[in-house]
Amino acid sequence: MNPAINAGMAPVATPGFFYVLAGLAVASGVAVITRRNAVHAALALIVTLLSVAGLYLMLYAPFVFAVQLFVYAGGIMLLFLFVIMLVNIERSSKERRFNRMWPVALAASCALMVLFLSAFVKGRTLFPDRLMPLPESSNTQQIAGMLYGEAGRMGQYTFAFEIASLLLLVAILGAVIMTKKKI
Amino acid sequence: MLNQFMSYLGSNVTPGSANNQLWALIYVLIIFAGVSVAVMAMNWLERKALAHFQIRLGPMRVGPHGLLQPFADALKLMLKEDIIPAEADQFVFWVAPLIGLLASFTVYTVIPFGPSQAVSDMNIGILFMLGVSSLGVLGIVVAGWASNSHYPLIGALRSSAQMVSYEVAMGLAVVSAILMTSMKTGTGTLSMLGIVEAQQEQGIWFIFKFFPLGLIAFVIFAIAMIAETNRAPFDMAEAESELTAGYHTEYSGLRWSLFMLAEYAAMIAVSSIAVTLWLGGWMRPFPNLLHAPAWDFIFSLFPGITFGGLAAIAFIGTARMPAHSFFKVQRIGLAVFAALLGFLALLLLVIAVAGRSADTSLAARFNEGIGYVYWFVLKVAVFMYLFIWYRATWPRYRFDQLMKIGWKVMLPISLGVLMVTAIVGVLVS
Amino acid sequence: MAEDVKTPAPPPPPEGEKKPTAEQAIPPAQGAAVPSAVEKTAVPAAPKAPAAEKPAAAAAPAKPAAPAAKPAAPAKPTGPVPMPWTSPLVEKYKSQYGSGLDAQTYLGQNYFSVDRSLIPDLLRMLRDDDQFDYCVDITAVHYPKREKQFDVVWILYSFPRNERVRVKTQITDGASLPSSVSIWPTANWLEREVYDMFGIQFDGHPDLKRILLPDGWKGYPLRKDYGILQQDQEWVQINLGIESGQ
Amino acid sequence: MSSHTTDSTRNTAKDTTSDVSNRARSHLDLETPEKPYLDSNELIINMGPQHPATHGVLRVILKLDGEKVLGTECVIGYLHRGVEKIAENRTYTMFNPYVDRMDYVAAVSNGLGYCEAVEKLLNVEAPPRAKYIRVILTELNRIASHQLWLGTHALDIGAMTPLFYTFRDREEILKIFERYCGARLTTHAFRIGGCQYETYAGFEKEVKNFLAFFPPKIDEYEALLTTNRIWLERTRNVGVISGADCIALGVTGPVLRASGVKWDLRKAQPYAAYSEFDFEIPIGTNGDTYDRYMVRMVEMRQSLRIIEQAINGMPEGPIMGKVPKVIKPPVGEIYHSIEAPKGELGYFIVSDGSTQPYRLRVRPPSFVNLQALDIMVRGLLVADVVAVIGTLDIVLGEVDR
Repeated sequence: MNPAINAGMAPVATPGFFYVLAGLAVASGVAVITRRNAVHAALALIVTLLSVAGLYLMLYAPFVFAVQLFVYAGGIMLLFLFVIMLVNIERSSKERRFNRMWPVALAASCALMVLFLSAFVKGRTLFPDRLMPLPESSNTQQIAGMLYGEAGRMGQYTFAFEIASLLLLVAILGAVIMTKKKI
Repeated sequence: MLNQFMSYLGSNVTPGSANNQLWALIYVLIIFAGVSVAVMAMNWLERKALAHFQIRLGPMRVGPHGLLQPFADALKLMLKEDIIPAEADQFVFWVAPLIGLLASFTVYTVIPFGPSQAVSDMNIGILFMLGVSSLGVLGIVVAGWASNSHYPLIGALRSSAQMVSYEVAMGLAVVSAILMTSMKTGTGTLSMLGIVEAQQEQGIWFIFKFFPLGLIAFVIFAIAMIAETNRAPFDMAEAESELTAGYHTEYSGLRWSLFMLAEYAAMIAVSSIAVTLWLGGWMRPFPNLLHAPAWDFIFSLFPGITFGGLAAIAFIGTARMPAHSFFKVQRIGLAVFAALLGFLALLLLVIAVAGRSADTSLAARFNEGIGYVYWFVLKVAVFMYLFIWYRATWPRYRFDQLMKIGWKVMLPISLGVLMVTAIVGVLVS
Repeated sequence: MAEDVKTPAPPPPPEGEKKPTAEQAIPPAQGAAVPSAVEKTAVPAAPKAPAAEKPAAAAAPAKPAAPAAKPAAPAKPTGPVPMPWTSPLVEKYKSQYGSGLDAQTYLGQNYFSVDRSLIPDLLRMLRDDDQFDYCVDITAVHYPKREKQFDVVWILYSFPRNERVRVKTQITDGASLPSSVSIWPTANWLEREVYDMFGIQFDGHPDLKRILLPDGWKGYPLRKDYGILQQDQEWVQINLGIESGQ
Repeated sequence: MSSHTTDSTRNTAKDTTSDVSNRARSHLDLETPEKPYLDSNELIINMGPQHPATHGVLRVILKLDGEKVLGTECVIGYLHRGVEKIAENRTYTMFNPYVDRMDYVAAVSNGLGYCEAVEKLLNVEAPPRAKYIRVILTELNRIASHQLWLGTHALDIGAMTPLFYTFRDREEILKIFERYCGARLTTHAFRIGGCQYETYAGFEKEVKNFLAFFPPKIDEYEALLTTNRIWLERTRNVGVISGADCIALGVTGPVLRASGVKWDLRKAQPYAAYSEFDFEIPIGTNGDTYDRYMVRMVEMRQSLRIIEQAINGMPEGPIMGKVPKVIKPPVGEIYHSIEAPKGELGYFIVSDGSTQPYRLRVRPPSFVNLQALDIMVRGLLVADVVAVIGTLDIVLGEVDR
C-alpha cells in the first residue's frame, strides 16, 4: 500500500525530532498555565496540541495526526477562542481566587509524578526494547477495519462506535436546547 | 550529497515518498515561488478582469497595461508605515498573519501537480489539507481579537463562524468524492495522488461519475470553498458598508499584505483541491477516449499554443499602442514581454515535438511533466476566473442568510449526496 | 454682500373679524391671515383708498442701485386679493367654531385663519371627519412688528378628495402651541424644525430639541431680528475652537 | 461605521444612551419588541457621519441587541446652509441658483418647482413651448437621479458592477444638460416665467438618440439585478412600510407608491404640461425594498414615454412669458408643489410686495422620508439599515437645506 513503508527505509522517528516535539509540548503546556492573558494561554494550548499531533506522525499514525489537527486544533480550540473573546474575562478578578489554591495543586501534581514513576519502574517488561514494530498496512485502513469490520464481518468496535455517536448526538441536542432562548 | 541529488532524478515518485529531503526542499521552494507569482498574477488579473466587467480599463499606467502594478503594490505595501494600535496585544498582533499564511501555504505540500510533481504523497493527503485549512480560521480570529477594537472583533467572529460552518459542508462533499475512489479497488484512498490515479483507472472524472451525484458534490464544494476563503457573495468579513474592513482593519503595510497573500494562496489551494478531487488533477481531457499517440501529440501542443496565443495578444497590444512619445517606454516594455512569451511558446512547442515518441528521452519526460502541470494549472485558472466573475456580479449575502444556507441547505444536501453515492456505489460494485 | 437686514414694519392690523367689505379692493387690511402690505411707511390700518398707488419705497433702505424713489408702479390692475371662501366644509366649521375661524381663498388656495385655542381639535376634526390625512408641512412666519408675532401654518392635503387646505394661527412670542404629533406622526420632525428655527414651543411633543442646528446653539435663525451673518460666537469658540466662523 | 468617541461637533454628552431608546421608540403604536428576559448589554453604535453607506453626512445612532436593531435616531444638520434665511435676503431671480444646491442630484426639478411657485404668485403662465422644454429636462433629470440612486444602492448591498453601468448612461443625460444650460449638475436651467435659452441646434436629435439608446440599458440593469437570487434575498421583505404608515409619516414619492398608494402629483395635481401626456404610475404591493426598486425602474421607463411624447409634440412659439424685469409679486402667500424624483417638493412663499420673498419655506421630500427610517428598520439587522437608507434615496443637501 504505502510504498514508503514497504521500502523499509529508516523510520522518521529520529531522536532529534522526538526531543524537539516533546520539548515544545512541555514548554507550551507550562505556558498554558502560567500565561495571564487568556488568549495567550489558548495559543500555547494550540502549540501543545500541534506538537502532540507531530508525535502521532512519528508513530506512523497519520490518521490520528490529521484528526487531531482537524478536530482539536481547528475546531475545539476555535471554540475556546470564541468563548474567551465573547465573554471578556476580567483578568484581575480571576487572579486572586486561584492564588490561594497553589499548595493543593502542587501536592496533587507530586502525587501524580510518583504514580507515573512507579508504573514505569515496575512495568519494565511492558516496554521491551523500546522499539515499536511497524504496522503492516497504513494506519487508516487498520482503523477502518477495526471500526467497521472487513467485508461483512462486524469489526471489534463497531457497536461501541455507534453508541459513542449516539451519545454525541444527545449532547448536541442538549446544547442547542439550552442556548436557544425560544425554539 | 551529489548522488543523493542525482539519484532522485530518474524516479517517478514524489520526493517526499522517495524520502529525499533535499529534493523535497527544492520542490517546496519551487511551489512557494510559483504560488507567489500566481498570487501576483491573480492580483493583476483580478483588477483587470473586474475593470473590464465594469466597462473601465483597470490599471494602465504602471507598466504596459498595468503589468507592473502588482510589483508596485508590493513595493508600496513594504514601504508603508506598519501601524500597531496602542493597546493591541503586540505578540498576538504580530503572529496572527503568520498563522494565516502558514495555514494556507502548508496545504501545498500535498497538492499533486503531476504523478511525481508533488512535494510528498501523504496517505492522508485530503484530510491533512482540510485540517490545515481549518487552522487558517485561528489566524483570523486572533487577528480580530488582537486589534482590540470594536469592529475587527465583530468581523473576526463573523468570518470564523462562517468558515467553521462551511468547513462541515466542504468536508462532507470531499467524503463523497473519496467514496468514489473505492469503486474499483474496494478500498478507497485519502492520498491525493491515489484519488487522481483512481480517476485515471476508472477512466472518468468524478464530476461525471454517477452523473448527478458527482456534479452535486462538486457544486457543494465549489460554493463552500468560496465561503471558506471569504470571497465574492460571502465576503461578510470585509463588508465595507457595515464593518469597514473586518478583521484586518487595523493592519497596514506589509502585515496587511500578508493577509492578502494568505487569502489568495488559500483561494488557489482550495480550487486545486476541487480540481484534484473532481476534475481529474493533472489528467488531460478525454485520456481514454482519445488515447491514440496522435491525440497525445495534439494535446501536448496545447501549452505551446496557449503561450503562443498570449504572445500574439501582447504583440497586438504593442501594435495598437498609440505612437505618442509618452507610450515609447510602455511600447518597448510590452514588446519585450511579448517576445518573452513568444520564446516560451517556441520552447514548449520544440519540447512537444521532440518528446513525441514515448521513449524515456529527457525531452519526452519533460514534455510529459509540462503536460501534467499545464492541465492542472489551467483548471485552477478557470476556478480563479470564476472567483473574479462572482465578485463582479453578485451582491453580498447578509450574515444570517449566509449561515442559513450553510447549515440548512448545504449540509443536508451534502449528507444526502454522501448517502446516495454510498448506496449507488454498493449497488454498482 | 451688503448687510441687508430688512425690517419691514407691517402695521398691526386690527384684530378681530371685521367682515371684509365687498368693495374692498386694495391689499387687505383686515384678516391677520395675510400680512397686510408691508410698506416702509406705517400705513394706517384703515383700508387705503387708491389701490394702484403703491409706494415703491418698500425695499430695504440699503437697496443700492435700484432707484429708491422709483415712481409708483405703473397703474397695474389690482393684484389678486384673498376672497372669502365659501363651501360646505367652511359652513360646517363656521357653525362649529363661528367666532374663532375665518376662511379665505387666495389665487385658488383655500386657508383657514383660526384662533390659537381651536388648534388641536380643529386639526383632529379635519383629519378625522374631512379625511385630510396627509400633513404636507408645518412652518411659521415671523412678523416682529405685530403684537402676535408668529404665524404658524399647517399645510394639509386629503388623498380621497385630492384637495389642499392651509390652517393658520397667530401666537405671540414665547407662547406655546399644542403639538399635532398625535394627529400626524410626520409632525415630529416638522415641529422640531419650527422650534429650531423660530423658538416656538410645542407642548406634548415627544422629543422637542433642535434638529438642524447643534443642540447647544443659542438664538433662532429664521427670526427676522437674527442677522444673516450672525452666529452663536460662544458655541463656535467652545466647540470648534476658532474665533468666529466668518 | 466609524465610532466617534469624542463627540466634537454635534450632540454634547447630555444625549445619554438611556434616553435614546425610549425617544427612538416613535409614538406610532407599532408593535415594539418586548424586552428580552435576560437583558444582554445593548450596544449603541454610531453609523456616520463619515460612513460609506450614508449618502452624505447623516449620522444614525443605532441601538442594537446583538445584530438586531432595536431603535435608531437620526442626527442631521451637518450640511445645513440656511437656504431659507438666504432666500429672505435675495431677490426672486437671485435665489434661483440656490434652489439647485438643495437636492443637487435633481437640480432641474428643484428649479422647476421654484419657478412655477413664483409664477403662480405673479399669476403668470409660462408659454407652452417653455412648458414642454421644462417637462423634457425634468424627466431627463428624474432618470439621472434614479440612475445615481440605483448605482449607489446596489453598491451598498455589494453589487459593484451596476454603479459603472448607471454612471456611464447618466453621462449621456448630463451632456444634454451641459449643452443646453452650460452646467451638468446644478443646472439653473429655468427662469421665472419660462426658459432662458432656446433649445440648441441638435437638441431634438440628441434627445431622440437618448430615447433609442436607453431602453436596452435599463434591460441591462434589470438583467443584472431583478432576477438575481442574492439581490432578491437581500431586498425582499426588507424595510417594509405599509401605505397607511407612509401617509401618516408624510412619506411621498416612489416609497409611497411602492407601498401601494397610487398617488403622483403629476397626475393628481398636474403642473407644467404634464396633463397633456399619458403615462402610468407604477405601484408596488408590499412596500419592501424590492418593490421600491421595481417602482423606480418602471418610473424610468415611463419618463422615457413622457419625453418621447413631449419631444414629438413640441409646439413653436416664445419661450419666455410676460414677466417684468424686476419681479415684485403682489402681497400674498401661495404653496406650490411638484413631483420631484424623491417625492413631493413644495415651496410656500409669503410675499410682502417687495422684490425679496418675506418668507420662503421649502418642503423637502428627503427630510420627511428620512423620518420613516426608524419604523422601517426596527427589528432588522445592521446590514439592512444600509439597504433601507439606500432605498429611501435621501440626499442630505435637501434634508439639511
